[in-house]
Formats: sequence, structure tokens, C-alpha cells
Amino acid sequence: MVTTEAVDEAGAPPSAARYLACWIALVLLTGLTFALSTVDLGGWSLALALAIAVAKGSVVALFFMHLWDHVGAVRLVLVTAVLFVVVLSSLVVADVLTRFPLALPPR
Amino acid sequence: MAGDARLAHHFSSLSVQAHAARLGMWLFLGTEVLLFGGLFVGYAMYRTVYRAAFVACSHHLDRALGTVDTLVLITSSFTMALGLHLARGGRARQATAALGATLALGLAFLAVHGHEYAGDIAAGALPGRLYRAGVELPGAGIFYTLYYFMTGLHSLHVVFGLVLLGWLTRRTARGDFGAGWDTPLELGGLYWHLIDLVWIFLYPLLYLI
Amino acid sequence: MSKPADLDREPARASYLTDGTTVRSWLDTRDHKRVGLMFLVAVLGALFLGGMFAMVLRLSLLTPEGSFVGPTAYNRLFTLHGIVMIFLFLVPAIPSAFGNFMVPLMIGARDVAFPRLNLLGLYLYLIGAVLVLGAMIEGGTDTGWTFYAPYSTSTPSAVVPVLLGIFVVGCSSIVSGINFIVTIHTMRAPGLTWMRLPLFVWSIYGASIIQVIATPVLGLTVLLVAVDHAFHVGLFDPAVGGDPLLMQHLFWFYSHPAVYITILPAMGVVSEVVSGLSRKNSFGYKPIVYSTLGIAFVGFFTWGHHLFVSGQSTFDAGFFGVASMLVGVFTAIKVFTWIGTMYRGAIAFTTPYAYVCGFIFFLVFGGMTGIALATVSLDAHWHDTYFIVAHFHFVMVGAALMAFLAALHYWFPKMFGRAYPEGWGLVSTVLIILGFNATFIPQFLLGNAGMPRRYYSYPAELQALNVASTAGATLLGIGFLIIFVYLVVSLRHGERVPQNPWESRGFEWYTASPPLKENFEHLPTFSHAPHDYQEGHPHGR
Amino acid sequence: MNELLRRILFLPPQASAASVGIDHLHFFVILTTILVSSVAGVVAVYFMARYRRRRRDQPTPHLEAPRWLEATFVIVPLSFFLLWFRIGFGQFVEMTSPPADAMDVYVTGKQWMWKFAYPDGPSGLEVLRVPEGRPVRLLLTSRDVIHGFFVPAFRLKQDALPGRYTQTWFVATKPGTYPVYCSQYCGTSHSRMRAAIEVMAAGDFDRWREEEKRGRALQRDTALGAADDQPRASDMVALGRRLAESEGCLKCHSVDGSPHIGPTWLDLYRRTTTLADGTTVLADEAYLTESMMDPRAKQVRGFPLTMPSYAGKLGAPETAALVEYIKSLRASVVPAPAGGPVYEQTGGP
Repeated sequence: MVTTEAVDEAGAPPSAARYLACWIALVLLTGLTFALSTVDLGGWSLALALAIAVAKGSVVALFFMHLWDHVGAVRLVLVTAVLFVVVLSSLVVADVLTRFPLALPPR
Repeated sequence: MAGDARLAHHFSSLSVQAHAARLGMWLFLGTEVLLFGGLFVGYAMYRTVYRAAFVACSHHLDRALGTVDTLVLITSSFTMALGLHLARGGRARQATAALGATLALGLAFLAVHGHEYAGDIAAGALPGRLYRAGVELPGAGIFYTLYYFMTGLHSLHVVFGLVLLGWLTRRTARGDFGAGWDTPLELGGLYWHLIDLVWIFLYPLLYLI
Repeated sequence: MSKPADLDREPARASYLTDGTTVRSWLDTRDHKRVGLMFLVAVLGALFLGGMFAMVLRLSLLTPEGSFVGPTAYNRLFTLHGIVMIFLFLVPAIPSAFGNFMVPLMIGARDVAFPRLNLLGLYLYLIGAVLVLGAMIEGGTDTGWTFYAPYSTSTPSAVVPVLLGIFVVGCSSIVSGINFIVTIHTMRAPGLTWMRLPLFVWSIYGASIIQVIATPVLGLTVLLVAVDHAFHVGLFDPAVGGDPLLMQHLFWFYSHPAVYITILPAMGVVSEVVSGLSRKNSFGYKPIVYSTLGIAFVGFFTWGHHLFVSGQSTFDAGFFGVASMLVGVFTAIKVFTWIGTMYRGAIAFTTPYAYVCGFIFFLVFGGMTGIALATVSLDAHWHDTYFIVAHFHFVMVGAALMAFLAALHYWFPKMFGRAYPEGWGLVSTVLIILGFNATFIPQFLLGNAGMPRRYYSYPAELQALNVASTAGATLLGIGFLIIFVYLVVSLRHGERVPQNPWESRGFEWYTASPPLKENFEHLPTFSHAPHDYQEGHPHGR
Repeated sequence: MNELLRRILFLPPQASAASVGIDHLHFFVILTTILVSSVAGVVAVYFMARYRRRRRDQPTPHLEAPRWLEATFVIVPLSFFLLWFRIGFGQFVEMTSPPADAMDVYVTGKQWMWKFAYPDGPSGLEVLRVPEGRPVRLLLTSRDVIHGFFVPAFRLKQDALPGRYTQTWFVATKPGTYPVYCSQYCGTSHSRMRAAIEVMAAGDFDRWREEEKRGRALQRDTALGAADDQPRASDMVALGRRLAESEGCLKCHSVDGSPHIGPTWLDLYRRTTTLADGTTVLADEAYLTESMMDPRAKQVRGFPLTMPSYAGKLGAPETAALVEYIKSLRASVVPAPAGGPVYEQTGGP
């Protein structure tokens, strides 16, 4: 009595080489983001560092945490959680940017 | 361990039970992401308000130690994934070695981070009102408040992860997990990978801006 | 399941109530029905306690200078009233008590996905309640249930134990949310597709999603306020550079969806009662499902309407105002669908149905005053006055509590196998609806007159309205006492009921009442939507 | 009709220009709410009676809502809600953007009392006198916790944040005395933290201000003659001048337009200043406050970057006093400085 929820396709277990490749990718990305931080890119440094962090995060989430193999609700959970953190951050930052200047802490 | 001894009475099959456990664990990991999310919101807001102070304070942090921490955690995530892979392949002894390596790397992370805290406290970089170190700009105390909250909460989760890993390593050594049954090890692995995921985002925000 | 032979004869085997009667069998139970029952007793205790606090507040407000209790005691009582009613009654009540009991029965499962986790949720709730109420020994705290910094971080009163208690109750809420989502995803009996789920199960699913997403942020906020109170590290303390508005943003990111955690299951109960007692399929099954998910999702974008006059930017006020308007439309769709379901039905005039009519009036009136508040300019006058107090009592007491009482009466035969006295039920319904109106309509007018909330003493010319409100509160209190009395009495002396006293074709009525320990002798299969009263398949599954 | 509804709903008198528009929206929304909820309740009860169950297993039709009816019940409520929002938010934007010529008043909330201060006039407790018909801008702050400045008669409310400034404004239209409450819980005597706003005819108000000024000027001269030459800082400009001397601002900033180490303060308020990186900025309160806290943020072209940061040294009220003093330094009305600062030429601050 299998429920309609698609249970993961337990095909051939992924080979160890895949994990090694992921590890190397992560180390390289860490080196890259460290190198980029020494170069002063002005406004872009944060955006670039976050982009690299998202790349590293998705490598860990997809392969180490096997989201690559499982379909369905499991993937949705992480995406929803991150989405709501972004929603909360963007609305709070929007409030700070458009607030009456004297209502902000003196800076 | 007979296959169905672990099948709870109210589940229809072992794979459905494993799927349920995995979905439950992922929902819990979602709440952990949101718990840290609240701190990321505080970081985003105060970075917008105190931009200069945040950049100055970030340079005061020890970037090298931060990078070492990141590499240690990434490697521990790798050995964790390897451990699960080996356990599924039935090679319990090698899996125990991999999990042992993960434990060691986790402890190394705590050691490096403790050393970093000691350096900060010695330099007088205490949170909020107690901030005494160097950066004269308004908001420096807030940066360190956030720094201690984010890395402190993360380190607390590393400690929980290590306790969990210790229990899992002992069970792997006893050969509890094999091709047919690996759910506790998989869920423990997910928790450890989440700790690594959170640090991957903490590292650039605190050390590299 | 072939033709259900055991529909009419008495259950030969012991029901979940009588199967194991030692105290240990209750405290160490794995049975979702027993956990639900213990939650029901706990939340009723919280309701009773919160009601006591409310009565003391109302008595103190009889005179402009407040003679019944001193200002310090008054401020701590309204804080406790808020905390006990919201965190210990409204949020857990319908999901943890009736959700635990009914969801497995409705989806044809023997138990929830993680039975031990379910029991852990109950113990976390009790520990949290002990922490919160234990702080009363040290005098409790007077920050209000919102804990706004920097007052909450600088008050000498015992605010930290209360905050930790709320953190633990929050953990219980997360645990029950996770349990329900996994149960509904993985343990539906064969044939029960998503679009055949009973509407109560959908509402619990929506409420659980909100619980899982919103409660962690409350957990963090509560911890940050506790640490800021203890060590003054200044995250919310402006003297050190922090910003009190950040605390309000984080707090209301949980606390507004929290009211949807309360109202969605209440709407689910009303959908079941309206269909069940009118013998009518829901007038719009899909619209109610999409409205439930719509409220669960859009509800996360509206928290800023609590900050219109607290220093938030005008741009954000505009964004949150529009989002609050959108979320109001989903409620309108549901109300229309319920009334449509009543149309040309065969309505059994019973206590649950009377509560549903009260529910509809209070939800529409309370909901639309919420829309009035979301028009931003009116909020400048009404914010933090008794208009707000009346608005959320209309929605929380008028709607959510009435639905809780409707559920209590509608499922009383299912849970205990006994009938409650219909006559007394209707008397108490009339008392409660009249008492409720008499309590909170004057508070709308007090708000218009400009009486701020959390006021120990008020200008003398507002005394008449306050006295009327107190009189109404007394009537309300009497109504609740009557219910409490006749329900407890009919636990023992109520006459035994057959399996399906309401002739309802909701899925939960297809097991014995009270159900067996393992719910079904053999797992059911489903081939029809719930509440399908057409001929041809009398047993509706 | 307006008066009748106002009385039925227990609303206070409409004493500000904005309150009339707000009340009209109020009546529109509340009457619709009462109508719709009563109709819903009555229809529900009517259906309960009309379609009551006559037989135990009475058959009922299988009805599904037609799509067009469903759409109507989405469109109609949504259009009403969005219409109300359009009106309400328009009023709110109007309520939160004070006109440039508004008279400023500093309101300070302190645990369980309100203090009012005119920039160049008297400060006082409990009663705030405002002219009728002229816009008044309130700059709210608090000394300890969050307080809420609430004037029911003006339909006006704004929280006062400690250490920060929030603003709101109104045009009083009816002379009289109107109560002011604290709306944000702030401690044991939160319910006793009340004040009053007295709206005076424009002429009376100006006469009152002149007397006050003459009275205080007389008082300051006698005080100057007395032993302690510390003039009673009854108004913020005088406090600002005293702070400018004691904090050493005048060592680098001149007040009479002469060039000095830092930019001159004469006519500085609302002057477009060109910065070191070529961009120009309007020197308003925000710029002045920020420059005191973080001088490097907007360095003025042609001046050395030697000003120390006053973050943590100057509280919000002191900063406001300095800002008011700078605003009062206009070429047209430079008051003879009593005793004037002495410039010692030093190597730098």
C-alpha cells in the first residue's frame, strides 16, 4: 500500500567518487571566495561572496544531503525555509532604508 | 536484526517509514534554518545601518582562522557523507573510521573557534556596551554582539552534532547499520551537513566583507 | 473495506478509554487519542486560568481609579492573561487536542507518524506551562505578552523564566506541526487522494505549515530578549546602538501568523460541522482548500500592520497594508462557502450549529474590523486602544473559541461515546453569545473614545462603557461554567450513543464511538469525497 | 450626519484638519462592516430555520458553487478592501509628511510624564500650547522606554523611541484643551502618563510667545548679572550655544561666517554643501546629526578630515540642542552672543 507520495528511487547507490568531486569543488570555492575578499570590489564584494556561498550550499544540500536523489516534499522544505528568511530580511531592510532618517540609530 | 523488527506497527512498509523519517528530519532542519534566519535578518539590518563599522570590524576578525574553520567543516561533511556511503555498502569498519574522522574534525573546529574567541576577548572585542577594541565607529559593539550570537549558536549546534555523532559512531561500530537499515545514520548525517551549510553562509558574512 | 459489518452493534472490544486504565498507561501512552485527550484537559485548564485573570481585570476596571487590585498586580495580570490565553490555549487548543484525535481517524491511519514525538510534545507543553506560571511566584512580569524592548530588557520583574517557558511551549508547537505534516503526507490510506482529504485535515495541514515556519523565529526572538535582559548586549537596546523595531519585526513575524494557526483549524471545524449537520457536501471544496493554503502563505507577508505607528517607514506600511487586504479575501470566500453549504441542506438544530452561526457573525464582524485597521490611517487612531482589544477578542474568542466549543460538542459523542444535554447546550450558547456581545461591543466604543489598552486607570467619563463590559464578562463567565458542569456530568451520566449520532458522513464517524485503541479492525480504503450524501453508497466511504 | 455618527460611535471631537477625512473613512468602513456581518448572521440563522431537518435521512441536493458566483465573491470584497486601502493610505502618507513651514516642537517622553520644548521658546511640562490653523511638527523622543504620543481629538498617534526621533504633524482647527495619553505600555504608571494640548487662536498664541520670550530675556539678563553666569538653559538654542562652547565645537566652527578649521555654521541649515567626492547634499537635521556622530561619512570639500566622532558622548537631546542652535544662526537674525566664545588658535582640535 504505497502512498501516492513518490518514494525515492533507490537506484544504484551513488559512487564514492561523486562525494570526492564535491569535496574538491567546495575547497576550490572556499579558496576562490577567500581570494576575492582580498581584492576590493566595492559594492560587489558582498553579492559575489553570497553567490559563492549559495553555490557551496547547494553542493552540500544536493549531493551530501541527497536532495538530488529524493523528489517531492523534501526538496520543498529547504527552499521554503530559505525563501521566508529572504522575505523577512528584505522587508526589514526596506523598512530601514525608507524610514525617517532621525528614527535610525545615529551612525 | 530482523528486517521487520524495526518497522513500527502503524507504517505500511519500511520505505514509507524511512521516507516519513526523512521528511520529519527535513522539517526540523527547516526550523533550524529559520532559527538562524532570525539572526541573519538582524545582521542584514545592522549591516545596512552601520555599514562602515561592520566593514572595519570584519577586518579585525582573524580571516585565516575563519578559512581554516571552513575547510575543517567542509572536510568533516565529506567524511560524514563517505561514512554513510560505506555503511550502506555494508563495510562497517571503514564507515566507523570515516565517522571517527568526522568527530575529530568537529572537535578541531571547536578548538580553532575557541582559540579565536580567546583572541577576540583578549583584544577587548566584547559584545555591545563592553566593546573596547579599536574601531571607534558607532555600531561596532553591535557587530560583535551579532558575531558572538551567530557563531555561539552555531558552536552550540556543533556540540549537539558531536554528541549525536558519538552515539551514531558507537552504533556503526556495533554493526547496527547495513544496506537494509540506515535511517538513524542518514538523519544524523543530515543534521551535521546542516551545521556545515549554516557555517558556509556565516563565513563570508562575518569574515570576508 | 467490504461492507462494514460492525456499523451498528456495540463494540465488543474495549475502546481506547478502557483499554489499559493504569496511570502509567496514560502517562506513557503511544495512542494519539489519549495524547489528544490529555491536551484537551490541559488547554481547558489554561482557558479556565486565563478566564480567571480576565475576570479580575474586568472587576478592577469597574472604577476609573481601579480599586480591586493595585497597578503592579493589574499590569502583571493582563500580561499573564495574554500569555496564558495565546500561548497556552489558543495556539495549541484545536490542533493538539482535536487535531491529534481526529486526523488519524479521518485519513485512515492507525496513529500519527511519530507517536513518541507526540507524547514529547505534550510534556514540553506542560514543562513550558509550569515555567510560565511558576514565574508568578516571583511576581511574574508586566511587559504584556508582546515583550517590547527596551522595557522588557530593563524591567526588574521576572521576565526571563516566562520567556524560557514560551520557548519550550514553542518547541511543543513545532513538534506537533512536524508530526501532522508527515502524518498527512505519508500515512493516508489508499484511495485518499489530496483532493479527497476532509477539510478539517486540510486546515490542520495549513496550520502545521505555519507552526513549523513561524515558531522558530519566535524562539530566537524570545532567547534574544532573555539574553539582552540578562547581559545588556544591546541588540534591541537603543542606548547601545540596537534598534527596538528589529525586535518588533521579529516578534510579529511569528505572532501574526500565530493568529492564523488559531483560526485555520477553527475554520476546519466549522467546515466539518456545517457539512456534517446540514447533510450537504461543501458548497466549494477546492475554494476552501485554496483559501486555507492562501491564508497560510499570504499570512506571512502581513505582520507589519502591527508597526504602522511605531516608527516603521511609510513605504513598508503601504506594503503590509495591501498584503493584509489580500489575506482578508480568503476569509470572505470561506464564509460565502459555508453559507452556501447551508443552502437547501437538512440542518439539525443542535448546539454545535448554534455556535457555528455565532462563529460566522463574529468572524465577519471581527475580520472586517481587522480590514478597517489595515487601512493604515484609521490605525493611527485605533492602535493600542480598546478597539484593537475588541477586534482580536472578536476574532479569537468570538470565532476561534466558539469553533472550539462547537468541536467540543460535535465530537463529544465520538470521543466519549456519551451524549451531552441538548437543552442545556442551547441555553449556554445563548448566554455565551449575548455575554460576548455585551463584553466586547462596548470595548469597540471605548477604543473610539480613545481609551488606550493596558490602562489601570482611565478618564471618569468612560466608566459607563467599562461597567457594561464587565457585566457582559460576568455573563460570559457564567456561560462557560454551565458548559463545564454539564459536560463533566454527562461524561458519567450522559446516555450512550450509537456510532454515528449525527448521521454525518465525515470520515471520522466510520469507526466506533469511542474508537478502538488501534482505530480500525482493518485499514479502510476510500473511493469518495467526504460528506457525500448522495444515494447509492449509504456508508459514504 | 457627521455629527450624529460621531456621537453614536463615541468618537472625540474632530479638532484637527486630518481628523475629518479619517472619520469619513471610518463611517464608511464601519457601516459596511455592521451591514455585511448582520446580513451574514441573519442569513445563517434563516437557513438554519428554513432548511431544518424534517426526517432522519432526508435527501439533500449535491450543489457546487458555479465559477462565476465564486469569482463575484472574490472580486466584490477585494475591490471594497482595496478602495478603503487606497483612501486610507493616501491619508496616511499625508499624515506622515509634514510641510516645510511647520513649526517644530520637541516632545520628550519620560517615565510617566510628557515634556514639551519649543526650539527658541519655553519648555514646559504637561501642557503644550499650539496655534490654531498653522501646521505644527512634533519631533518625538523618549528618555527611557518606548512611549506612544496619542491625541484622540486629532486622531494622531506616534511612538516615541528612546534615543531616536520620530515625527508627526497636525493642523489644529478647533480652539480648546484636548487630552494626550501614552499608548505604548511603559511601566507601572503608564495609565497616569497624561498631558494636554491647548489650541489657542493664532493671535493669542503669538502674543503669548512674545511675553514668554520677553519674560525669559529679562530673566536671562538678570541671571547674567548674577554671580553664576550660567544662563538658565530654558530653551534649546541657549542649551545648544552652551554645548557648542563646552564641547569645543567653536574651536573649529565659526558662527559669524568667518573662515575657520571647519565649515562655518552661519546659514549652514538647509545649505547645499559639496562633499569631497564632488556630490552635493542638503544640510538638514539628518546630515547635521550624522556628521556629529560619524564625521568621515560625508566630508565637506576643502576641509581637513580632523573632526572627532561624538558618538556616545552626545545624547539625543544634546544633539538636538546643537542642531537647533545651528538652525538659529541665520545671517538675518544673528543675536549678539552674550559674552561670545574666545578663539584660541591651536594646532588643531
